[in-house]
Amino acid sequence: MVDLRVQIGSLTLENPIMPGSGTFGEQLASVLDVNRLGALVTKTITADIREGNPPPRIAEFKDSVLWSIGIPSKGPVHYVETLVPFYRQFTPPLVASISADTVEQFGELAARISVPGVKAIEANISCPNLKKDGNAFAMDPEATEQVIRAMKSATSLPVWAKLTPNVGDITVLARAAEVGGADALVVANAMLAMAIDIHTRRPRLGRVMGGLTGPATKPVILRMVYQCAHAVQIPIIGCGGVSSAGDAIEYMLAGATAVQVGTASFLSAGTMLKVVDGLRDYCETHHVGRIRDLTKAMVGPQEVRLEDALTV
Amino acid sequence: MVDLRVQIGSLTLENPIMPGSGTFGEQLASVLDVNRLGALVTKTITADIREGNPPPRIAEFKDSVLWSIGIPSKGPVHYVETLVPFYRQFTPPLVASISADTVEQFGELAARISVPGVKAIEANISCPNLKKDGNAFAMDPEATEQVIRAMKSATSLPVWAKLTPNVGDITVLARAAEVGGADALVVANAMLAMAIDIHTRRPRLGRVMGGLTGPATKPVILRMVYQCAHAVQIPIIGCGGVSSAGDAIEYMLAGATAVQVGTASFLSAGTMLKVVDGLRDYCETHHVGRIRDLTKAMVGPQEVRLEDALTV
Amino acid sequence: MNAQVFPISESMAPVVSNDAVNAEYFHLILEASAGMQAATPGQFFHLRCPGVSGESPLLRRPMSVYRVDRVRGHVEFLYKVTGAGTRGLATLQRGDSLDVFGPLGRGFQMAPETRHVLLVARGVGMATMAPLAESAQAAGARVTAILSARSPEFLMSNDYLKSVGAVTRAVYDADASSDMLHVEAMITALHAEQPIDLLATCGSNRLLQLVKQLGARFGIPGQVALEQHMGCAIGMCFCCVRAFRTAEKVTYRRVCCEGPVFDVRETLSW
Amino acid sequence: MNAQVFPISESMAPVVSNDAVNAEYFHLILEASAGMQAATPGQFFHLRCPGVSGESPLLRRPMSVYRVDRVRGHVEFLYKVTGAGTRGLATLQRGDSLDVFGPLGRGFQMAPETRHVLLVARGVGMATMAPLAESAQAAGARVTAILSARSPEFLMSNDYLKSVGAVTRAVYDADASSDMLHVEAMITALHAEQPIDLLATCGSNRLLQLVKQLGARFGIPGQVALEQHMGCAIGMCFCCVRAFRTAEKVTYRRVCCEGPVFDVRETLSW
Ligand SMILES: Cc1cc2nc3c(=O)[nH]c(=O)nc-3n(C[C@H](O)[C@H](O)[C@H](O)COP(=O)(O)OP(=O)(O)OC[C@H]3O[C@@H](n4cnc5c(N)ncnc54)[C@H](O)[C@@H]3O)c2cc1C
Ligand SMILES: Cc1cc2nc3c(=O)[nH]c(=O)nc-3n(C[C@H](O)[C@H](O)[C@H](O)COP(=O)(O)OP(=O)(O)OC[C@H]3O[C@@H](n4cnc5c(N)ncnc54)[C@H](O)[C@@H]3O)c2cc1C
Ligand SMILES: Cc1cc2nc3c(=O)[nH]c(=O)nc-3n(C[C@H](O)[C@H](O)[C@H](O)COP(=O)(O)O)c2cc1C
Ligand SMILES: Cc1cc2nc3c(=O)[nH]c(=O)nc-3n(C[C@H](O)[C@H](O)[C@H](O)COP(=O)(O)O)c2cc1C
Ligand code: FES
Ligand code: FES
Repeated sequence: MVDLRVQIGSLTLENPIMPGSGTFGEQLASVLDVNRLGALVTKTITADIREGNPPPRIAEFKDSVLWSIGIPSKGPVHYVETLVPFYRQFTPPLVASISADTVEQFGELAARISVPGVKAIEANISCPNLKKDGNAFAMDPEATEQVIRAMKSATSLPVWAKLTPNVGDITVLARAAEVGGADALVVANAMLAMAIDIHTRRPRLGRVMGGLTGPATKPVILRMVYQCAHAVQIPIIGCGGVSSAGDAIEYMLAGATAVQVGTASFLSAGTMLKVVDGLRDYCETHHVGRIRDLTKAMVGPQEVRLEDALTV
Repeated sequence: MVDLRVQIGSLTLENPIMPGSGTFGEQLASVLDVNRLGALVTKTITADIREGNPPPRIAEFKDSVLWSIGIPSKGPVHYVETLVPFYRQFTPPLVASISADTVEQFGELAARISVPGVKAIEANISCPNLKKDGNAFAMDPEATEQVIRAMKSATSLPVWAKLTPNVGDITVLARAAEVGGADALVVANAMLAMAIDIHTRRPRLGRVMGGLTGPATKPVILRMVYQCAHAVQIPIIGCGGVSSAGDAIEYMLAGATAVQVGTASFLSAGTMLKVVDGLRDYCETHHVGRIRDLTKAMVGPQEVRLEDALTV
Repeated sequence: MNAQVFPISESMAPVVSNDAVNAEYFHLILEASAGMQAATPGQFFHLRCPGVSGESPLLRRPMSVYRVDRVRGHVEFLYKVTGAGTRGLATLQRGDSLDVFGPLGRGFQMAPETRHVLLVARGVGMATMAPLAESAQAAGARVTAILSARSPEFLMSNDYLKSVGAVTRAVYDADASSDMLHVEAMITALHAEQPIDLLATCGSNRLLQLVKQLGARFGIPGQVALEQHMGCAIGMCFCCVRAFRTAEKVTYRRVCCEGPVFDVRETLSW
Repeated sequence: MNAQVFPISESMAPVVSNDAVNAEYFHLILEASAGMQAATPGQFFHLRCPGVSGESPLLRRPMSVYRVDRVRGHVEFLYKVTGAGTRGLATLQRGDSLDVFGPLGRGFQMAPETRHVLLVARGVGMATMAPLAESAQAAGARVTAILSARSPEFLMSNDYLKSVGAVTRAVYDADASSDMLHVEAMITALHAEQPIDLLATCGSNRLLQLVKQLGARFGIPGQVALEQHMGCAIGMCFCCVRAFRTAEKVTYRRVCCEGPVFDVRETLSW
């Protein structure tokens, strides 16, 4: 029997697989047994009610998808009164994702949704910081640290910082979140991208730029997970382009403790369960008793250095 | 007759298509008529002689390729005495790409290769700055500006700054290069990425991390070209994932004046010529007399804003 | 481990046939599980389209149920070849299997006392409403269908609609009979003949506007099946929204789960 | 516009046949242009492999020429199915076309006065050397080939080599005849019988080491065909390097253009 459990700070997950925020919903319970997931991460909410971005909201590429959804949000009251009770019927821990326009509002919203039933809060800091020229919080180490600190002092729940990949050196942001008190990092959100229809000459998204997700992003995000795993002590949740158990294992070897699945659930709703099954198979085949032993278990390259070659 | 000529500063190119540095060589003259290209950009050289990175140097994905080549370099003497004379038989302007470990060395190398036959110098600043913790020059606006300034004062040739996509806000770097005196920007180099073989648990590249290139990178780099085109006045050369005329046009609509083709030339050696032909066809079909009119010609999104919808 | 039954499922459905109907349209018949056969009129499936020469599309493609044949255990689709996905669909042959996800969405809502249903559609839009014709007929309602097309060779589903007992009227661009004023006059006359108590439309913005007007004028409910590009098709990704007008405000709704069939009164034109 | 002729070209070559040789290997025969037929022994082509169920590989795959049949105008390949690319190749059928790029690389170099060529290879390695057997024979040299394999059913090219006049000797793991000491003794005996003046090998690091030793001992040139993962296959990308020892230093060389055939003395083992 393979032990699939992993530990994200104080939270024990039955297995390392969970949905990425915004790619999961109550509806999935009509399709599969959500109790088999490691955690349930809900769509980001904001304190205010929002409609989200104008369509078109999606453009498709060969191996990735470009989205401009924005954050359609029904606000914290709906979350606490409708969603939290709904998810109480399931066993995996519920992780709420929140976003806000200012550091203070992140703290306030974290406090408002810290209700029984919510087991951790993920901070979606990839949104614009209205007090700082609208640059994303997650592109700015100072703002990242402040947001996490504000949330940590507003709630006793674990706080996960979801970083953006649209940065230079991601370890700077990872460390800022750790210093701010984050219990875990989610690495990472979608990559800022765009596309133009050459016949109409219009952008293919209503808001011109959007977030790129899906398999093609994996090599870049994997590199970021690897870098972060060498920069911080807190657990890392890999997120970007996972669609098979092999992808999840790659993330774990690079340093992730758990893994989120996004776009792949849209291509096949059962992806997450297939990944869980595949993890078990891999562990059995490779005689891995505890999946947590895969975290950061990459070994060095089999290099043919010229220097070494000399001695052959 | 479509006018395919474009202007990169003082340099007129017969058409906007040229190879990305490191994806072209003398060998291509054995396969196709290189005189039909807009410019000839050679592999980056350094002042010293280098062997490059240990193998494995390549890993393949569905829609992109990961490379760890390093900069195998035969140095400036070989460049000036062998390559420059070789390329003199061809009509398109020769663009030399250089790299160095320090700001000063960038200037010195630029001076050494400013010989008749070289028409512009591309600064590959995606390499580590040895005087600044080994972070890439192109991740640091100050270093970017200094490199370009050093080169500009060392040579009278046009200097193109090739930016790295591994940054947060690319416009900061674009402006730094412009302030430093760059005559054009190349946006952008490869994306830092990695991959792990889950069976051996080893990285798939000898140097663990490498540069991701190919079609899958296009939406991200296109977004960067668009951002840069709104941030600087100098011409932009788009580079990333171009494999068809449609891709090149997308880059031009986003703000590029010319376009570099890399990986796609490996998949089919004749790609660049196919792109040139396709540009001509597009212009004929869409009644574009001068291809330069496509630069930055993207029109706004056909938004269905909720506010507007109210008035319907 | 658990005997839970899920209303929506992903399954591999064997292809019974996949024949070209004309130069642009194909008729696909799949062997269907009981779950698939539970599809109601206006619902759709999300299809993983096979690739053609390596251009296998990443996203699934939404496709309305054209017919549920509960006798043979089939679900049928009628589709137009437009891009990579539908080109891939067109390569399917008897013996292949298609990965289908569904049934999905909120279909047409017909009150039990409905006596006369009018369907008005253009092109492949009729595919979406064909099951409504069949079920309305089965529920004892009269069904009249106005089919609008460029010219007679592009007429869709006429025979099938007749076979389920609908009275069909074709209108064409070629002879200007598809003109809105003419269609309006037809509907008005039909309503005079026997009061229409459900108007349903699909596939044309101009027909939608007409149905909206006439619905308001005669005080009868109108429903429209809308389309939008989709990601998840089950309401999770919010990419399939269109703008709607409610009593209080203008708001986005998800076509995949709040629709694809909507009350015409709340639709906006665009 | 211009009448330039390029020595390397990309062309669509019609498939004449593509038959399984055993459980792992296929023999592909293509109709070849004059340019393709100009391939010399040891050269290779870079093949765009078709996709299987949407997994069409992005990069091309290098494949040695197994035979140039100038009478029929064919170029032939012998390949082992290992991954996505070769799985795709295996789906090719007569009537299909394959996008081939080449001929590429620096092949075997045989001095005109060569009288006795010894080929020693394992598995599909012999595919690469088959053309050398044919051309050495045609140039009047005697050709002896030692084929190493797991067991008789995995023996490759034996008949073909015989047909071009080579004397073949098979050695197997199954009966331990492929043991290096045994192979060494065989080569020593062959050399005693008629001096070998060219040793060529491919496909096994242990055979390479043996050829290297014997070449040094007998003072005869040895050549080896090496493999490495490739990008461009024409020397531009520098991804296909292996480490070599020259008089002065250890250096990387590109397998695609400085090889794939190298002097064994400069090779390193790894
Ligand atoms: C609920 C619903 C029911 C539908 N029923 C039918 C039907 O019964 N018969 C039929 O022929 N067509 C129907 N369509 C339209 C059908 O989904 C599109 O024609 C199809 O997705 C086109 O895919 P493609 O790859 O061939 O074209 P492409 O244009 O290459 O598609 C590119 C992308 O745009 C999306 N797309 C393009 N057109 C549409 C569209 N009209 N609606 C939604 N997404 C689109 C595709 O799904 C894909 O993601 C329906 C659409 C919806 C939303
Ligand atoms: C010059 C040369 C000549 C060759 N001649 C033959 C031949 O005649 N017959 C034959 O069966 N094989 C030959 N090979 C090996 C052949 O290229 C590989 O078996 C093939 O590329 C595997 O591709 P794949 O997609 O099936 O396997 P995968 O393992 O899925 O390939 C993944 C990637 O690794 C590369 N790769 C894997 N193995 C090799 C290898 N051994 N050499 C180079 N690249 C590799 C592939 O090209 C691809 O990019 C030759 C290789 C070289 C370099
Ligand atoms: C439709 C969609 C909506 C998303 N919404 C959110 C969101 O509300 N909050 C958030 O933090 N991430 C959001 N994401 C990002 C995902 O959680 C995830 O980071 C991203 O999709 C990358 O993973 P993937 O490649 O597996 O899809 C969204 C992604 C998609 C595709
Ligand atoms: C094999 C290889 C070698 C490269 N070498 C260099 C180099 O020496 N200097 C440089 O500036 N860019 C180099 N690049 C980056 C390319 O010029 C180009 O920026 C990148 O490949 C993205 O374009 P593409 O997606 O069209 O390949 C190299 C790329 C590849 C694939
Ligand atoms: S398609 Fe995902 S919400 Fe409708
Ligand atoms: S494969 Fe590109 S240099 Fe050899």
